[in-house]
Amino acid sequence: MSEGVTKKFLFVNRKAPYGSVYALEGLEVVLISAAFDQDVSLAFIDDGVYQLLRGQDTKAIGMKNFSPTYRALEGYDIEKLYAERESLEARGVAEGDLLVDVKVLGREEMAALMDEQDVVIGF
Amino acid sequence: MSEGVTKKFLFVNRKAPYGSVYALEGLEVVLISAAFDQDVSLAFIDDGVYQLLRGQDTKAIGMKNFSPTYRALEGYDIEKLYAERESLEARGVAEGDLLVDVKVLGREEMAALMDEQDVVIGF
Amino acid sequence: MLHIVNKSPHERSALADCLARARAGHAVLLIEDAVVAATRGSAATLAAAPAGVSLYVLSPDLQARGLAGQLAEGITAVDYRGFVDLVAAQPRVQSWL
Amino acid sequence: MLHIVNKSPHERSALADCLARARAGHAVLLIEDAVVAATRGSAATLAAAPAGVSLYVLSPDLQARGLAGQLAEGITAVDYRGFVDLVAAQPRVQSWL
Amino acid sequence: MKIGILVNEGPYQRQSSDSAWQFCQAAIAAGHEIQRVFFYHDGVNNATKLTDPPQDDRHIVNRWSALAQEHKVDLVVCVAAALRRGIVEENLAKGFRISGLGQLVESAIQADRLVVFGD
Amino acid sequence: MKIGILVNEGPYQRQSSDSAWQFCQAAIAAGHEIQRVFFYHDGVNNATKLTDPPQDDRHIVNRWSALAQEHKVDLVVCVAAALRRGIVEENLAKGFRISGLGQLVESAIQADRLVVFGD
Repeated sequence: MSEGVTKKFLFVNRKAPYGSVYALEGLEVVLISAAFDQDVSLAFIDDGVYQLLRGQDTKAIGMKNFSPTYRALEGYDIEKLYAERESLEARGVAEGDLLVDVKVLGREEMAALMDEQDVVIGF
Repeated sequence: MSEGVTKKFLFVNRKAPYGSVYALEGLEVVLISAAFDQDVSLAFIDDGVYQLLRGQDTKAIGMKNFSPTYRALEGYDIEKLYAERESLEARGVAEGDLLVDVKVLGREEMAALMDEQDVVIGF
Repeated sequence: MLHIVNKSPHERSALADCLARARAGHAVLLIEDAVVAATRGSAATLAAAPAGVSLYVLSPDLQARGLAGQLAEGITAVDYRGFVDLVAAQPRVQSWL
Repeated sequence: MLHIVNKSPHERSALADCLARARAGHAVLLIEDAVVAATRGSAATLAAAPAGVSLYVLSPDLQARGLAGQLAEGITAVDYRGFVDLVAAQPRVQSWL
Repeated sequence: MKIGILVNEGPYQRQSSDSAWQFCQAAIAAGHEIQRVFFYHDGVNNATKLTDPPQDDRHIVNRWSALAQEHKVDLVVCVAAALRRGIVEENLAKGFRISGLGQLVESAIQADRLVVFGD
Repeated sequence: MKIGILVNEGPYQRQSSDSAWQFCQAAIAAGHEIQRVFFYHDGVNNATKLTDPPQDDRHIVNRWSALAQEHKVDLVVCVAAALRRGIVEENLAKGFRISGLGQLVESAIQADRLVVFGD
């Protein structure tokens, strides 16, 4: 769309879901970015790892459960999902608790990933 | 105004000024409460102690400096201002840095003050 | 006093700030993003609660975040009706925003 | 990389979270309520900055809060023009919201 | 028991308004009276009738309006906060009224409890 | 240099919109181009023309409109976020236009830097 420019985009998710809209509206940007043929990655660090937990059930709070969308990302050719090991451990979250396949990176690898991007957008 | 009921109101200020509107709009509630003949106290704890620093100069950010209003509270018969010693110390703020006279309470005394109120509103 | 906290203890100081002023006989209710503090994996902050303080978590918010099975010991899960009952049972409410 | 942080280190983990991922050659700019982290009385969080990271604070925000005289050592105060220059000098920007 | 409510944040961005509404529903079901809901700070943004969320999402503004209609709950929007944020009679949703901050202090005096929802 | 801006919070409640505007002014004064300002999340609330702050306070909405007029800065409001929050053509201030999220991605592609202001 933009004269064939391809940039490396990293969307950094640092917030728990539902308490604020950032996780949901951040995901909407990610989906749109798929239409632009960019090199898109998603990072889940700090409280952002809570977005990926299995078994989210929002019926009793009357909000929409958008967590299945993370599984749908593959269909949009968004396949580079990374979670930070230190963030998972600090919250007692195991890789098996996550609803989608992610690559788990140590903090130093995550910092290196951030450092090689053209655009970093945090939600 | 309300059939002569007098309640003990405590307004708890926990946020730094200017980064959010809570300090300013909280002060607006305090001023209105003066018209209701209630027993009003203000507590400054955690980052709320930053609200009381002398020498605030907002020219370069284009926002209104509302800190002189704390000095005007006395004219509204709002005279019970308390700051928590532990909060001041953790931020390196001395009593002499404050723009208005406050009573400095230790954390345990502050907790006791909170515990004897009818209404506690935090900003 | 019923203390209400709605922020994750990993992101904000609100829960620690609240517990530092809570006293015996008080209740603390965790809602919204604060429910993560009630899980086994993130219970460190709540360990600072003074003796005699009762701890509650709002189960609809825990379920929404997929954490219903992770409830740490010593914390009582309540629904919105239980939230209302806590407000009625305690003489006043303080939200740690 | 220019890291931008706008939250008080007493209230939020944003600055600590940022410093944990900052690397040599990066710059960190404190704006809005984060400027309190640049003062002598609250400099503990910044002490964790890795070697080779440059530290900046937005002076208009420092002045607004009455903290212009409290700047800790090793932190450079800049105005909005300096903020713009930092954005231009670093290859990308990351805001720690 | 009479309960007053204070809502400090707008709809959708943060959960505060959702939590407050759920609390009101539960309180009424338990036989309590919601004496007033006062909307302050960004909370005034709950009162715009121009809101139009996706079909599969909750309609936060209409939900408040329905609460006012079904249970005669007094929904008050702070005039000073509303002017700062562009909420006026012109875009005010059904069941809300615009009034002064005194209504919040009065609510705290008249109600047995005041419960605050915000950020 | 071309700089894109993303604003995630509304006016008055948090400083984000103030900081973003000050940054834009300084960037233009330094000879850079503000390629676009995209308003997302509660940032869309910066675009309501119904805002009427106290006389002694800054008028955040008009300040953005003036930036658009004086420096031809493209102010884009996300349509999906705007519908959730009651920002529509009817109450849209001068200088803003409503469009899709693609405009944010495009801005990030076309600009040399993207600077985000939020909470």
